[in-house]
Amino acid sequence: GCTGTSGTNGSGGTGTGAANGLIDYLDYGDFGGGTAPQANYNPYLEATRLGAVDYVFEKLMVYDNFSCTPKPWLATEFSWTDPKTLTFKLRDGVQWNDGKPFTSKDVAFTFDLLKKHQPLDTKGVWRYLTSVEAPDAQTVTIKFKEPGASTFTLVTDVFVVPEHVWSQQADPVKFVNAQNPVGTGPMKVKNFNPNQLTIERNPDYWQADKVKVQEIRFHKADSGGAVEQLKLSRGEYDTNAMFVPDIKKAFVDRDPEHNHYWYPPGGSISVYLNLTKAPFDDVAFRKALTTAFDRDQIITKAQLGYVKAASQSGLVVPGQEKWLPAGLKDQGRISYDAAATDAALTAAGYKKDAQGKRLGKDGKPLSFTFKVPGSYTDWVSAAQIIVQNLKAQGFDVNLETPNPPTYESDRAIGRYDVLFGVHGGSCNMFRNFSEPLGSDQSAAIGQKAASNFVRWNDPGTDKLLEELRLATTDEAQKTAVAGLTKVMVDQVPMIPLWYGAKWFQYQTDKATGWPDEKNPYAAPGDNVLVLTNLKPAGS
Amino acid sequence: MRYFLRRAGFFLATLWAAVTLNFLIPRLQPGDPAEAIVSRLSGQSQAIDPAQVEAIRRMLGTPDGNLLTQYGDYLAAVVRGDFGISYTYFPYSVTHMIAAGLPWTVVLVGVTQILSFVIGTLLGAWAAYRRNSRVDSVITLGSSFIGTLPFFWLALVLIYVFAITLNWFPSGGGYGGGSNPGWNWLFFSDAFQHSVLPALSLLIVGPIGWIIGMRNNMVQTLGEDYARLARAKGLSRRRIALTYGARIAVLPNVTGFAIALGGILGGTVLVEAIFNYPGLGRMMLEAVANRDYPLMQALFLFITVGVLIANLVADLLYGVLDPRVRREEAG
Amino acid sequence: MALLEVRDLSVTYSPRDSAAVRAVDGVSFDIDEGEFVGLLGESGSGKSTLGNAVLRLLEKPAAISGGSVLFDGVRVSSAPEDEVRPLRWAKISTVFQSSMNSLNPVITIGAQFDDTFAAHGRTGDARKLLDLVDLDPEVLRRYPHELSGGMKQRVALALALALEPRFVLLDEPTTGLDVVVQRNILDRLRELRGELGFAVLFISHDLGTVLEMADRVMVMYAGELVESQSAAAMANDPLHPYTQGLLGSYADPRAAEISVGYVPGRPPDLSRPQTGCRFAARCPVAVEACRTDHPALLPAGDGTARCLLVDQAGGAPVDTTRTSSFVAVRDSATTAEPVLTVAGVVKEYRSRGSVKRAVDEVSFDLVPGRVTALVGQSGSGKTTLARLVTGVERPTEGTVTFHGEDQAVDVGRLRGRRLSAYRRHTQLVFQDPFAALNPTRTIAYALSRPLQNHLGLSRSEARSRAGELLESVGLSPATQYLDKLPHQLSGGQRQRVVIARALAPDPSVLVADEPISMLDVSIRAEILELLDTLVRDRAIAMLYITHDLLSARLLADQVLVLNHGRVVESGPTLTVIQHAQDPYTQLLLDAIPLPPTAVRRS
Amino acid sequence: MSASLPVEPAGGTEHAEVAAVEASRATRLPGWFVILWRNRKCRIGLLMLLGFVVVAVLAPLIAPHDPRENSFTPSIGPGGGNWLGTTAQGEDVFSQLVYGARTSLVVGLAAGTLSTVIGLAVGLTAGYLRGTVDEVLSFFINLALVVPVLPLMITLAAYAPVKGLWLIIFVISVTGWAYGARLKRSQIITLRTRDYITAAKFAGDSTARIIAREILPNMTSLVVVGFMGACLGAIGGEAGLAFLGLGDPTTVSWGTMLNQANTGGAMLTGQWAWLIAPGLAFAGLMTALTLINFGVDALSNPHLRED
Ligand SMILES: Nc1ncnc2c1ncn2[C@@H]1O[C@H](COP(=O)(O)OP(=O)(O)OP(=O)(O)O)[C@@H](O)[C@H]1O
Ligand SMILES: Nc1ncnc2c1ncn2[C@@H]1O[C@H](COP(=O)(O)OP(=O)(O)OP(=O)(O)O)[C@@H](O)[C@H]1O
Ligand SMILES: [Mg+2]
Ligand SMILES: [Mg+2]
Ligand code: NI
Repeated sequence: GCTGTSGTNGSGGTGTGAANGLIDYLDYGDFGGGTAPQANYNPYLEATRLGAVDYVFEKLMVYDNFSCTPKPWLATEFSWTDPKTLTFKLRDGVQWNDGKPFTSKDVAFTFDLLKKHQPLDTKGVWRYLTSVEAPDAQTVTIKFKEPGASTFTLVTDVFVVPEHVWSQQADPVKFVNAQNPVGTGPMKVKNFNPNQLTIERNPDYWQADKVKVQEIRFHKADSGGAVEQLKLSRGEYDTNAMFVPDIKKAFVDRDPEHNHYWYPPGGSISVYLNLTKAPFDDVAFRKALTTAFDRDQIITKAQLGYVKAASQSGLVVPGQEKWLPAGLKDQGRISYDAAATDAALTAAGYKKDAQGKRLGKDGKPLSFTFKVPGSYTDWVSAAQIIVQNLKAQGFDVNLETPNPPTYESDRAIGRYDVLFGVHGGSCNMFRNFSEPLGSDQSAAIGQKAASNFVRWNDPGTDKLLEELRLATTDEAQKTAVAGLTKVMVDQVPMIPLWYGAKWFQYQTDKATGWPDEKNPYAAPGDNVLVLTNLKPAGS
Repeated sequence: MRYFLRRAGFFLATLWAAVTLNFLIPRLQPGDPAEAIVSRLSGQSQAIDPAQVEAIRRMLGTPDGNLLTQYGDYLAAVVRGDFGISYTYFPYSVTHMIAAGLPWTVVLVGVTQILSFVIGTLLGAWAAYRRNSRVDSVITLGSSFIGTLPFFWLALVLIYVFAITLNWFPSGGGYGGGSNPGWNWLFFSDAFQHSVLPALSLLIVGPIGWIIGMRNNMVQTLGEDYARLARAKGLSRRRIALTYGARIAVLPNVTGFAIALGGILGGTVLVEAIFNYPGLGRMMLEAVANRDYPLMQALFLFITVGVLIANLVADLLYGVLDPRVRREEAG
Repeated sequence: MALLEVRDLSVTYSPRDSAAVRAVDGVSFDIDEGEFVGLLGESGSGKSTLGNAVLRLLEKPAAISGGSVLFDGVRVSSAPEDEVRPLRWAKISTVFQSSMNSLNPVITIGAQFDDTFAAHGRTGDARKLLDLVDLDPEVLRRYPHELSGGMKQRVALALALALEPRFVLLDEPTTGLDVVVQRNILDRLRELRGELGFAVLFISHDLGTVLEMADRVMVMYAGELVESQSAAAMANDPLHPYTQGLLGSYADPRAAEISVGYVPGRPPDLSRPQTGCRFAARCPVAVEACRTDHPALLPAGDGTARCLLVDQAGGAPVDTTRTSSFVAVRDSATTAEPVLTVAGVVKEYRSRGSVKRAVDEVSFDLVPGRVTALVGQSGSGKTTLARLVTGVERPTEGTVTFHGEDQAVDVGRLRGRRLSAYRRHTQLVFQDPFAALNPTRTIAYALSRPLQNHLGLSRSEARSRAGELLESVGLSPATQYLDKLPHQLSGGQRQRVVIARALAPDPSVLVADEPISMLDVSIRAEILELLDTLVRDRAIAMLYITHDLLSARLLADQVLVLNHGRVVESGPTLTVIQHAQDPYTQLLLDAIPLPPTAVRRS
Repeated sequence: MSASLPVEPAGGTEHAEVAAVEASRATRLPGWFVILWRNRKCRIGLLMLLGFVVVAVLAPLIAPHDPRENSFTPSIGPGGGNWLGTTAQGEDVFSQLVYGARTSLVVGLAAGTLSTVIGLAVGLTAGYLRGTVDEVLSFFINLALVVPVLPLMITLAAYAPVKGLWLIIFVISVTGWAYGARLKRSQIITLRTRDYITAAKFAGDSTARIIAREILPNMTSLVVVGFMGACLGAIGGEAGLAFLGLGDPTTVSWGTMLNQANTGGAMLTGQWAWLIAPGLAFAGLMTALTLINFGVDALSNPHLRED
């Protein structure tokens, strides 16, 4: 039910939808583009494009980011001719929404566009490719520099644009595509103003029968604001993705039958120890700390119970459980046990003195700082719990709250003792492990590391990563990932605490078929997958 | 003439200082706008994709040359009125963005400031006229309490009461999504409705400064010899209060008002942020948060120039209103 | 029935944070149609307060605490404001003490005339009014700040006459103006009264003016009327000892031998209850009864007086006021060597492109033990010269040479430390004793600074020396003054402190820039006598700056008359005064009020 | 009367001052205090301020819990063990309110002092030395006056490497000194031409001594007025910054409370006490200072004194 001020929106509704068994319209949350959004449907300008792009443009394959399985989309099938050559067969009868046919030339043009205009290549696909060709209208052949299985997700993650439009653009980097953007997707842009973006069903869509929504209205929001939460609780959104404190009271309880939320896990938020410093360079010390943190308290207090404890394996469980090596206890989840930590630390040579101060191996009291970005209030709360936990172990810990850029810069150049880091969570296993652990992602202290902020420098790990990168079979990939999870568990380069949540709230009074814990067919952000699964309520 | 040259000199020097400050601020900061953009996109709980950072860094372009040549280029661009492209709204230009936000701020703050000034001056004059009466106590004590309420808090309370509980007014935004901006009545009435609460929160605390200032000035002028002489001349109390009290007491307030108008943007950041109002104040906050240096620089410059011009106008206005200054300037 | 009848009027100031002051106490008098009455009294005696009470302009914290004011049959003191308003300006108008500030700064002169007419539904011709006071009608279009002080004063006068009132209250309408301008305005006023025939209450502390202008003179002291007589009678036979004291402080500078007197002491504190005669403490002829019995205002001589002695004797008491006399003619030939030589000094100020010559080729010497007076109209360059001599400013041309113990010093080139060292020898006595002392510092502090800095005394030495200095300027016992703050002293006492401070480093040159112009007449002579003694005793060379020829005549050996920066006349004092050549000197002489003794003699 | 008596402000205030100084001699209270105390509004303000100071100083005794203790049921309304309810993190709102008074007072005092000191130093130097020094300093004063304060504050606070209360104090001070400096400069320009200053030069005093002993004591009321204004501005500034999320999140202040109430859904869950209480407390403190300011204004403007 749309109440309050948005009641004035009625003008947009087309009464015809219901007659066709369609949902008239759905109200969605924010559509990006900043607080004063400007029309921008260039799919590659990720920082500033508007949310409609996900519905207007499509990719060769679409990933279900929950279970990390690819689904045929613009391409119906793919095959590896050899480990360095990938061939896609394109779907028949797909049309651009201006009526022109979609062909492999568009795909080849798209990849060439990214090659010519590096700023548009936001996934960095051309790091791995040598060429993209269209031998015939239905086939696309992609050649890799090296065996390309590990970069498959990147290649499929590119929006395909029409050659007949984009080849006319003098500077595609500055092309905002504001007037009737041409794509193959299920929806077309209907109306835009900085407060509301309306997209409507594309009747000529190749799987138009699966699209039951006539219109989607995105509403501009200052996301996270109290007012937005209120609107959500009043039912002004059919779906939204934002942080709501006390979601149960504020949202679910207002209409338990229709109001739901599902917060599937994303990347791991871990304690990063600066491995170049003592005692963090001591694996026994790190292992001892894995039981030191009260993850449950962090989750209930700092994270309001919205998240799950993270596995020490570095994988996101249960979504990625198929990658877990067999026999890992409790899927790698570690519970809080201060006594065990105390014992392990003492055993490792870190004794407590008479005052209860934890001493280093050199006999001096151990003291260090914990940095957390001051404006991430939930992280600050979590950090406060962690600091308490560490103090309970006799460490002298000092909490610092720099601003996010300073925090990031300190983390990148290694100017810290202990802090939080985020890693993993994507469907690209190579990225998940190489970014936090690869020695090529590291740098000397004082230099900016790309993503290996803990400065894990281990030939064994690098070897496993190389295997994973070049693996051509699922089996080989799994073996490599299993090796890497072992590194995580045995050598503890970092200590994962919880999974960042993907916020997702929805209402079932107009539409059903949203993904949820019981039917996790997609992650909340997999927009087209969700759209093609929606059905009018009561049908 | 000398006076004029001095003013002009000060104007240019300040402008230059502001421009230079603008140039320096981004270069003194740690962190990289591209990273800021990506971490904002992915959220604090997602890992950052280095490839994406790289692409965005390419998109924004990195200034080249040493600091001095960069400075030269920057100055030249500013002189041309070219403030570059906003990072937050790439590829839209900063000028485009400011043009989009300007009318909102000017109308909202302009109207409320003018109303505040008029109301405040009238109440202050009334309090001084009825000095030490109950009216005076009510006005001064009342305003000194209301005036100290933090207006961002007032704004929240207004939202809570009028938007959330009573649902009389929209809780934020410049207009509803259903009306497209344009010269049509639907849009204007919609925009008006949306501006009621922000305007109210500015209007509740706005007049206080003027009330106190006006009252104190007028108490003073009414104690001057010319006011006494006016009494001796048998002028009515009202007439004395107007031409001998208020007329002179309002002068410092008028200058203050011109300057307040110049600072129009500075003051609205909070209100615009709370009401999600599509003006320049909110844009400023966003630019700072996103490290959108081009936008931030331009807004900063814009505000400073606004204040400077306001100062100039205030000076000129003072000359027009107060004959005592006129002669000194003429020389 | 008199036009104005004041009966037993009392006015009390009751400020929130100090004791109540009964500024006007039981005052009664009448003014008849067309009569010109003067009101004399020293500063703080309640003249303005009385004037405001008559006009009913008292404002908080002042209020009429007793008695009544009847004007033309209307009880002004208690009638509702609406009944008083029609009287205002149409019948009673006024010119304030500070007419500099009594014009609305933001409307034109014309508009101020207009709103006066409008308030009473009358029409009038402002041009004619301006013509009355010799102003160009063009003035109507100007704003107050575009007029000089004298012009503003004339506008105020014209404004007061706008509705042809029957009574005009003038509260020191010419204070702060140059003597020449002052003269001008008063002459005009006298003529106007002849033409228009309004009654006047003329408040002033300038005895000469009052005696000359008024038909009848009243004298106020400490909130009370102490004497009221016709002007002529008062000039010849002042009844009250206080009036006598005032009269004694005037003399004709042209006389071969002159003497002036003064009334020492300060008026009583009106916030305390008074017993006996209020003047008793300062009265040279007081008897025991004066301290206990409060005298009433009783008929005496030509009018009334409030003095037990007058009452008892039935006439004026003997003139026993202390006097001091000066030998008017001294040798013009100087024997001593000059200590300071000013040779061909020029000072130019540049502003907005034009050059103003404030001092133009002035030369003179200062000799130990001698006083050189510098006389001239406002703006003639007196202060500028003082600043040149003391090294505050540098001359544009010419030199100021100080002949120190061992070598001659070019004052114009001194800077920093050496300038400070020079000031050990050259000190300045300031014009305004109220501004020259820091309100936040004790007298001991003010005096010990030069002692510590210039003579290198220790703190305690400086303090005892400061005590001696105070004694030497007649403030004894010194311990009573050392720890006081300036506001606890009277104007005369402050000026003594300022002089003591100037004497502290034992200077050989003393520059005094109009040191008595801010003081009441009754203490001027006292300060002059002090300066005279000090200069002669300590062999100081003094440059005495004044626009008052009488004081120059009393104090100085030499006179320089300055006009537009140039010396127009110079020589031994009496010679210059008696044989004034320059028209400006003559103007200055004419501007001196006719001395009462002269009136008496004629 | 001893030389240690409190100094008197300049010029016009002289006469009522005398009386107050005299009255103070009897009561052994400083003269300015007597003047302030006699003003009814100011007296109320002083008492209110005293209340806040007591609360701030005795915070550990008054507050029932540690302000950061988060062991309570989150997001509950007033009642029971938590008089004003709890935050979304399960902290006691009342305890935070009590400790918040500390922050506000510390910020007000520290930033007020700092910006007064900066303003005084710059204003004094510019006003006394004149010439080139004055031109340069005046330029900076005027520059600082036209630079938009709030945006500058936001920028500085947002980009400072480490957040903390002292940073906020610093930011508020460096953005807020100019107005006071300008006033002080113009007052010193009128003071420095006073005869008694010339007299001090004739007495051979050094420039530094003249400024410290002759001029400064005559500027007390301006300095006090400026200080009060700066305190007000600083407390408001801290609250505003904290509200925008630019404050130090580990400090408990009314601004951070409002910020957290806003983001923590106080309106959503109807926890009005969490939202209203910090605002009212803030307004109370500001009112106290404003009321005192009425009295301080009267110190320097005798026309306002008869109220
Ligand atoms: N606002 C006031 N509060 C308290 N006492 C006051 C006030 N104004 C004046 N007085 C006192 O009233 C007395 C008379 O003052 P008034 O101004 O009438 O004197 P005056 O004779 O006009 O002096 P002057 O020649 O200096 O003008 C003085 O002793 C003064 O101290
Ligand atoms: N600093 C200055 N700049 C420009 N002109 C000045 C300056 N000081 C003095 N003058 C001008 O020099 C002339 C002489 O001034 P000065 O103060 O010496 O006169 P004065 O004889 O002391 O007058 P008064 O009797 O009013 O004190 C005046 O016309 C004045 O305007
Ligand atoms: Mg007077
Ligand atoms: Mg002079
Ligand atoms: Ni005093």
